[in-house]
Amino acid sequence: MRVIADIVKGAYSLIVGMGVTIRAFFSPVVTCQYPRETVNISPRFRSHTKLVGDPENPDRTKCIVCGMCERNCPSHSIKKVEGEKKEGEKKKTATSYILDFTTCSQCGMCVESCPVDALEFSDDYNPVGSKREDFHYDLVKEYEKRKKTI
Amino acid sequence: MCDTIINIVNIVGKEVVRTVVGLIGVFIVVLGNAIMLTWTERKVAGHIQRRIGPKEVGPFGLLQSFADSVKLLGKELLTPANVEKPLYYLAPTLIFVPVLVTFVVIPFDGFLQVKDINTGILVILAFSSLTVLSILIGGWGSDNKYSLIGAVRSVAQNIAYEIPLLLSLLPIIFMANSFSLRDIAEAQRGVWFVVYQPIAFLIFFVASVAETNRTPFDLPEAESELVAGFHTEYSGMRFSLFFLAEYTNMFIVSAIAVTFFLGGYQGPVLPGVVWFFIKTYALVFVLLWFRWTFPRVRFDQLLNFSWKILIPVSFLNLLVTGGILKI
Amino acid sequence: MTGMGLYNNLNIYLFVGLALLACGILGVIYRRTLVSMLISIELIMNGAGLNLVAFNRFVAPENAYGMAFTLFIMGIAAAEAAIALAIIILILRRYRHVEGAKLKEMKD
Amino acid sequence: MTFGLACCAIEMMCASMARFDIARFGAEVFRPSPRQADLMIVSGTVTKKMAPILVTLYEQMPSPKWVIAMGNCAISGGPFVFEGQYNLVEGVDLLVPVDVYVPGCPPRPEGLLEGLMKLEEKITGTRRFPVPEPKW
Amino acid sequence: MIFADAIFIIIVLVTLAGALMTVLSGSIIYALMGLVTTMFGIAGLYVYLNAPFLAMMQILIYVGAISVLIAFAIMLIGPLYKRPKEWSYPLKLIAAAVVALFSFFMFAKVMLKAQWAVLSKPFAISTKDIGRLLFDRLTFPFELISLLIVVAIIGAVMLSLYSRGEK
Amino acid sequence: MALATKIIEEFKPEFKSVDIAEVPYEKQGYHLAIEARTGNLLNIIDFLDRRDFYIIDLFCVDYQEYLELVYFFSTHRELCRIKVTLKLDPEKPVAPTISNVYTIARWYEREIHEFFGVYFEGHPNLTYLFLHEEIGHYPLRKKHVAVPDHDKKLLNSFKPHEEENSFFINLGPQHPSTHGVLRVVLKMDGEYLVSAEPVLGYLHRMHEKMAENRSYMQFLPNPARMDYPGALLFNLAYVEAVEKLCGIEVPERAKYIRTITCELNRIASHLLWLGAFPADLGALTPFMYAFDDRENILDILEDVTGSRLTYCYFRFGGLYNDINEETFIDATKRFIERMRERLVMYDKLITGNVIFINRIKNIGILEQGQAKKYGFSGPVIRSTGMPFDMRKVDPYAAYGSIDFEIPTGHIGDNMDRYLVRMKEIEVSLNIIEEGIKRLPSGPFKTEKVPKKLKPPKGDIYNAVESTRGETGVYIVSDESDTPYRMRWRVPSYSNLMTFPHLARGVLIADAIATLGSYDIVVPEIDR
Repeated sequence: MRVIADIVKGAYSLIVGMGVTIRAFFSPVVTCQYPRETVNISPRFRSHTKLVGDPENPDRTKCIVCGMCERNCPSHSIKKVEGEKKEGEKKKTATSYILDFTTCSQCGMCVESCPVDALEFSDDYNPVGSKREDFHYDLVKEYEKRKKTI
Repeated sequence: MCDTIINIVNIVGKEVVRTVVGLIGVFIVVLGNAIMLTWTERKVAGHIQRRIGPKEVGPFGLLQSFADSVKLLGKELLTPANVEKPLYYLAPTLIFVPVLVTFVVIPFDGFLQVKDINTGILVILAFSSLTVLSILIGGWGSDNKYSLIGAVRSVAQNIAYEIPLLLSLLPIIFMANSFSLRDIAEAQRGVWFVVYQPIAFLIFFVASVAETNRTPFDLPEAESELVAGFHTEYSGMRFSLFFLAEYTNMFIVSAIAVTFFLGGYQGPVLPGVVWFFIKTYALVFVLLWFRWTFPRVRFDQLLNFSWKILIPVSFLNLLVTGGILKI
Repeated sequence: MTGMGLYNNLNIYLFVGLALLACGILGVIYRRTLVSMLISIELIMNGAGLNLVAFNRFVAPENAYGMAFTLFIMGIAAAEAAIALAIIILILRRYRHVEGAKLKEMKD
Repeated sequence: MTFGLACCAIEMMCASMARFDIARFGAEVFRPSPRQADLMIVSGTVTKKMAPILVTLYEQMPSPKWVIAMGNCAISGGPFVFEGQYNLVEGVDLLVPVDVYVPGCPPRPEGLLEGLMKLEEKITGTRRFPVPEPKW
Repeated sequence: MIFADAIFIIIVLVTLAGALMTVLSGSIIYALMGLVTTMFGIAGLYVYLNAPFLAMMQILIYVGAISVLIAFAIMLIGPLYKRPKEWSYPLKLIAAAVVALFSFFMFAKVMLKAQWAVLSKPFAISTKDIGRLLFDRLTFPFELISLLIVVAIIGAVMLSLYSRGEK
Repeated sequence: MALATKIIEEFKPEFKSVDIAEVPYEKQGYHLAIEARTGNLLNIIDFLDRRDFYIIDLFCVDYQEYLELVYFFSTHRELCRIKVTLKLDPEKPVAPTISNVYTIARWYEREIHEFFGVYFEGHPNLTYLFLHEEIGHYPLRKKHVAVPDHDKKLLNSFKPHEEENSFFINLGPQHPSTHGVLRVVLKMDGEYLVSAEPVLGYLHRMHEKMAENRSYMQFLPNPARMDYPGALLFNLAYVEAVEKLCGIEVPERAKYIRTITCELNRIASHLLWLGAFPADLGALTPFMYAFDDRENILDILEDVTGSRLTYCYFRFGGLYNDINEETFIDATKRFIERMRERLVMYDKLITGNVIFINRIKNIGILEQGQAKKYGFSGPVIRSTGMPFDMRKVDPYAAYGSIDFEIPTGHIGDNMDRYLVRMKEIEVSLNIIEEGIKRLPSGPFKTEKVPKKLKPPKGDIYNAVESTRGETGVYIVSDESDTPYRMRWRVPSYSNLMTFPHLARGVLIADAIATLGSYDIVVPEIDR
């Protein structure tokens, strides 16, 4: 008798499980069809960094080439932060700022350590490329490109 | 044009022409069914898991499986170094024989049947055992431990489940008094046999799930244990033949279940062939539904279930049916 | 366009059956492992069955005794295979091999 | 074919899950056997101990075959590269030819999808899918 | 009917080839494949002998049951990674061949000598007739066979239980 | 600290010549320090074994003039961490093995052997566990020490030699069920396993070596990569250790936010496991459902931390940034509600399923007594009925002020491990609810953290309850801005090492179910 009861109980549990899946079958999908629509990405999302423009002088970024980020980066992704002092300005202006995104771990150490808040995370959440070198961003050039589009 | 055709028909004989045409039809049905079923499976899986499934290739992703099969055809035919070549090559071909043969006797309609053999069900049962054999030699020939274990499991499983499968069909044969599938379908003009034989139907269905190696009985290709089971070493075209056979087998067992228990092509209003396909695909859907709901049983549980529950119950069922019919 | 009607010739069936018998004998003597000996025995049995059916067809077509006996042969073959395989596996567990020639202990 | 190695493997799974549903492109069938695979997604750090296995698996795949390096570790060793490191392969492209790179640590599932599209673009020469609008 | 003849000849050849493969092949799994081929050939011959039921039973029992059983035994026997190779002394092969050929020719002689009363009556025995015969006239042997099979099953189970206990 | 004093009292008469010192627990994270010598080490170990101490960790520190083996012990009933040290000659480091007392030491000693070149006398199988064949030196030694030739033979030495009547299967490193790159060499007899031997190191990313090359700040992203499903918890272990080492105070609000986010992360991790475990058993759909739920948590956490998986959120003295009060709390509350409904659904779909029950019930039984020998922790130990949870034993963050129950199992089989985890999700939901209710306002970060951390000389052990068990970090500081030595005690390591014991003589399918029930994360083991 117990065997039969077990079988019936087992079969019932299977049917309950099937009920769950069939209900899911008829409930709406949760998929976000990526290239056609995108998920709401939090504004805090960390991608690679970008340089923020100086609100007073849109030609230059806020970066003063202090090298804090370069020193603080855990994996030495930030290279060649160079700048020059332009006429009539107190601080240095960055001329090159190379970020090797392929070693970055998106920890935010550079953003945190920047004394003038010149760094920000960009919104580039889906970068792809066919070369490694695609991701050695020169943030200064990126900024200039962005500036043109605005 | 017409004359030549009639001439040819007369020369070769009507039966031969019917068979040839039927075989071509079967081939088309097999391919179409497999393509359709892969698409259905993915779509059903998707919706059960609350996602969309194939969508981007063709309307509703309908061309997805087609694209996949074209891709499979284009793949390099790799032959691993250590395989036993004759067996390795033979297995995918062999698995296709029963698939084609069994289609010959399935009555899609009162008329649409390649050939009505009066030992029809025996043909199906006899040839379906070839599937095991080809899995066996495929697994043995691949020289891969996972394949071998998968093959051994498959054989044990098939031995165990062939018996309840047969035993659950016997009462129907008693009741219809024929081996011919068409006679059996015709015998259900009034009431479907599933009404008289619900237990036999359940047993048949469970056993056929096991015979087709579907979840929860998909031990021969248990992914988490055996990588891909017996077809681990197969690639490209050869793999696709295994794949095709699996989906066609699903269709076949559903078709047999429909013919034996669910009234075959009988049904109101719509033509028989439509009813047949509706019923069959409904059963296939249940198979898919199983797959995406249940975990896999363990090997010894699988065998125990067959030997300790299915076989005694089906024997009992057979006995009772015989008793009622004759006394 | 009539062919030779080879399939209506009793002797051909008998020859095939005989060939199976010979092959079976060859196999039983020549093969090394017990399983392949079993396979060879199956061949012999099939030869016999073929003969029976052939005689039934050509010599006594009015009843089905030959066929019935072939069915009996199949039943016996199945039983024999089951028992033989069980024994073979037993031998395997005991002696760790299944080679007929090496089973000296049985003779003693 | 999956080659989930580390953190990125989870994001790779995410890509195939309900939210992002890689199946829409017909790419949900993660085959466990290399013989039936077309694409190897190397997601995660490749160590020197793993390298020979990776190469073997790549060689077992029937051509035509492609490789996506997913995540910074697979591209260049990522944040784990330091002076005197003894156990990393600095970039999977040193072992097998890589077709598409998806950087990030880990990349979002969108990145992987974008990588697939990039791969398709590379194979067929055209992009069938719209480019999503930049977000903000 | 040249067509039917051709197929018949093919079937006979397949049967014989299968039989030879069974006994002469190097590996046991090939022997099994040979056996299966032979079974299919014989089933074909049964069809030519107007016994489709027997043909189906032949495939069902020999291919579906016995071969698979043997295959299973092979899997259990060969340590899984090792392929048991079937070799033997050539001398033994010669001896075996002599015995086999001798019996072949002896029986062939007998066979050719005998005059069979071949009747050219139409042969139309249906499945029903076989069933009738089995249950009306041959009930006793039939029951004996069933008993034999039951005994065999019990014996096999006992044997396996015995060996398991020993382990 | 009653136990510590008791131990001292019992210890002194038995070992007259051995130093036993009491240590300020708040500063260093352990209670007692014992300095052993090669001669009396085994006696001390025996002494601790008799008092039901389990081995937390065993590792080595290279102090240049000597090598120091560090054994950490504690009990499951009461927190009493004891550090036993043993100094070795760096030229010829030989130590007695303790693997016949504590089984888990067998693997720890192998690890030490390959990273430091220490030999253990009497070790049954002193072969390499992690490293690959090309390594020519002992990586964690401060000076370059070449590997002698006779040692090189032991590199990757687990290549099974073929034997009659048994055959080997490599489970992994690329196998669908190993969740990563674990390799287990299985010796099979048909469908049954004769033995199983894990081979590690396919994802060895040198975290411990890296720590010696980076400053305390720069190491922050690393713990998240160690255990990616439960990144925040590892992050917390590290951050708290450094805070204790430097004496940095953390504001209350930060503590609560840490607790809440950690619990969210714990649920996410358990959900990942909940998906993967039925997938090991062949059911693929729960995988999708679990990820669907997980995706919700990821959204919440992404909103706070900025990444989806490898969070690097906690900072010394607080957090990276404050939470957005409204959206975060709203979303979390919604999630809790939804999750409770979903748990009912999981019960129907998985827990009640007869196939599932039959697959995992009474399989892979771990007895309570073995906890001492293996030192496993987390849900694995709780499933045996032992309510051992670092959150209760050694409260950190805000766990001390939140009341919660510890779910336990009965017999320690796979089913119990499954149920314990499911229960834990519920408990975590309660903790989050409670935490949100009490969330104080105030600063999220102390201002007094120096830009360059230079902790005082000393060492510290700090443990948290990660999703898989007791996660400890041990730091030796030498007053510079980089740690002198950092050691991670990871739970999966000791959990996994019970697998060879459980896998003996079971079906391969059961072994895989058992492996799945541990919730192994390989990068954590390999580090």
